Amino acid sequence: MTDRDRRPLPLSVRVVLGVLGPLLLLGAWEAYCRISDVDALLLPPPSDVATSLWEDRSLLWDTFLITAREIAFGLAVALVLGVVLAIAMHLSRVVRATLGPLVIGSQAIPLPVLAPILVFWLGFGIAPKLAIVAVICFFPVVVATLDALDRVDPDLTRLLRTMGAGRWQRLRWVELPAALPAALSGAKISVAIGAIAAVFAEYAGTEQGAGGLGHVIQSAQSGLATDRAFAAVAILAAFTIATTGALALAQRLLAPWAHRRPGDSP
Amino acid sequence: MTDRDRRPLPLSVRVVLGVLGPLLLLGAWEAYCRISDVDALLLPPPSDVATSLWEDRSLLWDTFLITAREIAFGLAVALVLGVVLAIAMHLSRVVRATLGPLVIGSQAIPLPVLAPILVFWLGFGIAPKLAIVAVICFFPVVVATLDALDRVDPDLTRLLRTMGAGRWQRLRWVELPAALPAALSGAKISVAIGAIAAVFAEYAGTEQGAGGLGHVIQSAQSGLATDRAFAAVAILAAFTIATTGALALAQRLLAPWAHRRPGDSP
Amino acid sequence: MVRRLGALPVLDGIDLDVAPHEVVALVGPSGCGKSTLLELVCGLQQPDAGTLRVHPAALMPQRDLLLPWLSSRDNVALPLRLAGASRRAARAAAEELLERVELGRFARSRPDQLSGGMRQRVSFLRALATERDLLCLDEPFGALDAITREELRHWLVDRLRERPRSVLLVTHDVEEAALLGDRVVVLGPRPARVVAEVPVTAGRADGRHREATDAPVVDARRRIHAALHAAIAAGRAAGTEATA
Amino acid sequence: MVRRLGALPVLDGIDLDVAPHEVVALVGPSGCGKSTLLELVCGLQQPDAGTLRVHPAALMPQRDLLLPWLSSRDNVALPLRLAGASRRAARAAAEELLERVELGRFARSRPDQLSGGMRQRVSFLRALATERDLLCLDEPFGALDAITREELRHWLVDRLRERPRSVLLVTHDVEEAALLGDRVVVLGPRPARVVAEVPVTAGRADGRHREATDAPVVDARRRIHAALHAAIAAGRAAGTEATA
Amino acid sequence: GEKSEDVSGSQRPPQERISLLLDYLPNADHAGIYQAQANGSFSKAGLTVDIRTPQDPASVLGLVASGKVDVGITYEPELLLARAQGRDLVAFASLVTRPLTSLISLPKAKIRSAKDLEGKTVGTAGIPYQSAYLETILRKAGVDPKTVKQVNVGFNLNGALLSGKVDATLGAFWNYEGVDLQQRRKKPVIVPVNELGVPTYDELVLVARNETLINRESAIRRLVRAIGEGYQAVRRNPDAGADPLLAANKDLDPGLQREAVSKSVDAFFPADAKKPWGWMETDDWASYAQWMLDQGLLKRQMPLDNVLTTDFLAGEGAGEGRKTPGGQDRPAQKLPGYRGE
Ligand SMILES: Nc1ncnc2c1ncn2[C@@H]1O[C@H](COP(=O)(O)OP(=O)(O)OP(=O)(O)O)[C@@H](O)[C@H]1O
Ligand SMILES: Nc1ncnc2c1ncn2[C@@H]1O[C@H](COP(=O)(O)OP(=O)(O)OP(=O)(O)O)[C@@H](O)[C@H]1O
Ligand SMILES: [Mg+2]
Ligand SMILES: [Mg+2]
Repeated sequence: MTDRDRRPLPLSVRVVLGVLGPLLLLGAWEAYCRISDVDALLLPPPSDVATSLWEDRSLLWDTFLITAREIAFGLAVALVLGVVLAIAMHLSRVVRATLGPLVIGSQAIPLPVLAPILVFWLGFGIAPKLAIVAVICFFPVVVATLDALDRVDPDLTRLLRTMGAGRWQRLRWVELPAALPAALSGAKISVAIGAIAAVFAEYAGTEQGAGGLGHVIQSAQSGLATDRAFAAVAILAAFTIATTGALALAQRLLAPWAHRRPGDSP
Repeated sequence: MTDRDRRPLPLSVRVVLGVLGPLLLLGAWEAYCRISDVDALLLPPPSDVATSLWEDRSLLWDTFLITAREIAFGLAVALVLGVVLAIAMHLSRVVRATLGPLVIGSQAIPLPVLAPILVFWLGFGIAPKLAIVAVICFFPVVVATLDALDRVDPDLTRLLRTMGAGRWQRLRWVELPAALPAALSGAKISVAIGAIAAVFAEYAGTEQGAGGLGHVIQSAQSGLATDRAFAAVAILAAFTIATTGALALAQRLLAPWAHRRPGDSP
Repeated sequence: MVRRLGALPVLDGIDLDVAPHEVVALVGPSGCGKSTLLELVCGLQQPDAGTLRVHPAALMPQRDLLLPWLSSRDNVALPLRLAGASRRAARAAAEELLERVELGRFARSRPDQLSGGMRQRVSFLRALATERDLLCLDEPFGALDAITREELRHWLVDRLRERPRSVLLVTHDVEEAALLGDRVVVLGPRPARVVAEVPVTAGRADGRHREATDAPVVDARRRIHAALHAAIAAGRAAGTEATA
Repeated sequence: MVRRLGALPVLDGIDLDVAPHEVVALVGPSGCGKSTLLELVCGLQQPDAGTLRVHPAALMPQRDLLLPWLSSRDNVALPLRLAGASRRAARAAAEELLERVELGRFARSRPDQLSGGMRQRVSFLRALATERDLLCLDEPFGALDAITREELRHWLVDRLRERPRSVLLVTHDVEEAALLGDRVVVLGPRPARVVAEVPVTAGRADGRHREATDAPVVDARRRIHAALHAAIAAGRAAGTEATA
Repeated sequence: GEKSEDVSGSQRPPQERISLLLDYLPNADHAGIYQAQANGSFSKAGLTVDIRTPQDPASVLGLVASGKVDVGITYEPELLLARAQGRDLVAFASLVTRPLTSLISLPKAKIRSAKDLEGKTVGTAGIPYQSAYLETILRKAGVDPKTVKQVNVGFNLNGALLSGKVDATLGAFWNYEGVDLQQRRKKPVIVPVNELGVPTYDELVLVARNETLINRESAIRRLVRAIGEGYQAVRRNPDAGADPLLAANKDLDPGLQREAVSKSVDAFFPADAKKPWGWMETDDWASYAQWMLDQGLLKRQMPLDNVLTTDFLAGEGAGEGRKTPGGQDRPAQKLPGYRGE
């Protein structure tokens, strides 16, 4: 195995493989559904799901737009809050010691307990959904950013201090750029769970006609239309793959120094 | 602000602050419940929760043990699978291109869709719960580990190759130790969402008498005993804080080179 | 003033005065604590005991400590920007400096795209660009070839003539110490103590640069070398932990 | 053989033969491509064009590239363990080597607890411990004081007597090149080309070490210096991108 | 009722907003509500009704009690539990007047009567009072509850049944999961719990805070009347009854909902045809409450005269039971098995 093996494959090959993987899975799944005695209510064959994708396309598309908006705004809130909180905890040991346990503990609150009170505070509109997506997604950002900030070479910050840099300047010139790659890696985790967060968020109660894909999944399931639930999941999965890919790209563009290709350097 | 500010506070101070934060929150919460018109069904005052904690202590303790076991085993599975998968994707570009989209897409599958089929395959015992906890928790480990492996200084691996190190040796001596701190950071994220994963897993079906805290939360909610649901959440939160703390400690012990204290070095 | 790293006393009771505009060269066995001393002086480390008036000083550390995410231009411009210069002005000044050390072509290269000697020059420029009355240089020319090294030495002396400052220079090159220092301080093995002070009397009048063959330089070299040799030998004989 | 880094041709048509057991010293202006050449020889980089028979070689890279998670002992022991030695045997051998460079006390220290010169010595030992017929050293003693440097030079020569190997040595210290090399190759500015070859005729008979004052060494030094000077001047005059 | 209230008159009363929180996702049970919205009953009554969907049924009472919504749909047992905890919530109309919760099994499990449950596995939704149903049913049939394995399958009753992981489920509705199984030709055996020894109760009721009933008496009265008209319209034409529901909720399966509506029409009205839509039988409530007390689901006795009122119902029969929701001027009702608080 040579260095060449660590260079990414050509995009075309990657796309082919990336399509092949799911296709293989779909094939196996279809075969399994036909051979085994699993009921379509539990696990519809991919062909049924495809049919539903096509037949319900307008419903799925409309609701997808609603969900995508919830994910996007919720994630934006999560990223901003997460980075700000991580910085605050990094800058002040008192903030860190005080808020640390609360932040971790907050992750253990199951949605069904949280949702009713969020609805009480924020109503049935998009606000509680954003809050839920943000609550679920901000934690990976906080942990990854804070850990990365803690791992920054202290000599770099101290050198900047000898240059007369204040706290904010050190943050701007050293700590944030140094922590960026790992923070983006946390963001990648957040983006991937954003979809699931939005689904749960929509379980939290909706106004009439304002439900997104989560609502479709819930009502398809209780309406015992599992194929449509799976179709909605397929859309979410595709969306997640696309956004994560975009973020991986952003990672390379924003932090090129952290992704030296083999052979790039002396 | 001096270097001293970056050294951790003394443990005692941290414990005091760590207790103070939640206490302040509890105080505010209690006051809010008394002043506002929020119903205790939505948000019980902490005093009610404390009462329930005490009165239902034996039920809560027994069910906690069940849930803790699910979390522990599920996490163990997630960590092993996550690290192995990350390594496989790191070693082989083909594996990476093929499985990458599937792994990301898998994160978009909401539990309510997944749970029935897992129950169909695995029954109502502990197996489907482990599977659900593992599915939810393994992703942060994969992403964090893989990203960290990708960021390893390629010169180090190449130097080892000039020493005649094979692929596995390079992995063992360079890539795994280099990726360890970030992988543990991913594990920290996983641990924190492990509790919530276990709760959802129990919603998917439990045998009578074998239900853990998730089951308690569910039946407390439908039995309008919100205070008991919150008591269960409080236990989960405490458990999460403890395990995350343990993992943070492990991080410092296992990867001391990544946590140089300020002033340690020339 | 005491500084311990781990269980090891690294510095113990060093007394060092740098007169205004004086160039003091520090020489000592590897691992004796020269870098530690410099970092203490600049406030990069803190003493465990004793007092030390930290001087605002410009530091060029031994590991270059360039910021990996900044181009060489921006690395050099950094102290200027921290001092309040606009991005444009700081960059322009940095580019001018880079031209002077023949790195103009590499203004936009990131540190990982530079050779060892190039990185050292960038780090040197960054320290020069930091406007302080004391300049601390930790082996500034260690990774440079003989010709480049001489040129930079001359350039540094010229710059110090233009804008006099005190300099604390750590070097393992005895000749370099004699060529640059007004006074050479020789440190013994860890814990570092001053074992000899060698004044260099060669003048610097009318823009002339000292030559390695100047009698006072040759003389100073010999004396520094002897002091260093004696210190290391004494250290070993005394059975204190040796440091080569 | 051609190697480009970015848009910059770094090496172009270098032809270099190292005879068995010969010590070839490489000298050249900073940034000319010496490290790149060494890494190509060892297979750390790959040529863009042309062929190059990669020799199994032991490399001491310019940045020390010590593994931060291993103690100095384990860093030195690493090549032995990769070659199949048990952990105990490898560690014992490593500790013995560390004693020789007076780092015995620091066997358990991690690289970030060592001074610059100490790290360099550990990296040097690691290369020595790699059993290969070709030893590639990239500025091995650049961060050491004069005394330690001389001792290590002698020690290296002794080791090569015990177990002869070919050596490719990059150094910016012309004296060192003359003291260690059987032949000194002078490279011109980037893209590096051989501009002069200076054989050093001083013998090494009966365990004696060359002295800086030996006539052939003094002579070689002068010639290397002249060649380097000429190469740099020519490079500038030709208006090729200068590299100091 | 206050007969002066004229809702059918030609002059349009001012539009008044009222929020209505469903018990769960919109489904056949709500056909009349959507009917009322579609055919203008609400606007004729001077109401703008905001229909909301909750996260899960358990959060409805909390949101109503907090005043976040004006009116909610909940289950009789849940209301009784909430009352026992001192919440001043009152049922003022019944939406589904009999139990929908059923014991459902597939033919291959060969469960013809409750006796056959011995040694079998039963899936429940994890709701405490439904577990108590199972216990009551088994005791009535003379089966030792210990011989029956109970599994909590959460939201997934039919899935568990079809996967063969359970032999029967208790907690699914006959007019929904039951209908679905029939449509899938699984020939399910469906028995509502009240036919197995559980006292009958109203599966779905409309509730509001006592305060709301007093302060917005007129609006509530108009709301009840309008919803009643909606269900009347459903009864008149069951085949079209689901149309407004389906129009408002594109994600529903039309076949299933239509069938469910036509199966449920009778359950939307009281058994006694002389009673108006929404009628609740106080005696039935009392015996159900007594059963809950016996099962230990209710911790203490409480008077029932504040739990429900039929005072808001339209037509003849309205005004029986309590007079006014908050007043002290009505005779206290003595209910079987109950002493005062
Ligand atoms: N973090 C640390 N923990 C323990 N010991 C340390 C640490 N950092 C430095 N030391 C020790 O301090 C001593 C002095 O280090 P310093 O870097 O000051 O030496 P130096 O004189 O600059 O050497 P060199 O010429 O090799 O650069 C060394 O012996 C080193 O081992
Ligand atoms: N990753 C890279 N991208 C672009 N250019 C690079 C990269 N790595 C090295 N270079 C260029 O290659 C040239 C040769 O570098 P090399 O490290 O081989 O020089 P060197 O002769 O070892 O110099 P020194 O004596 O300063 O160590 C330099 O001009 C450097 O700028
Ligand atoms: Mg040093
Ligand atoms: Mg080099």
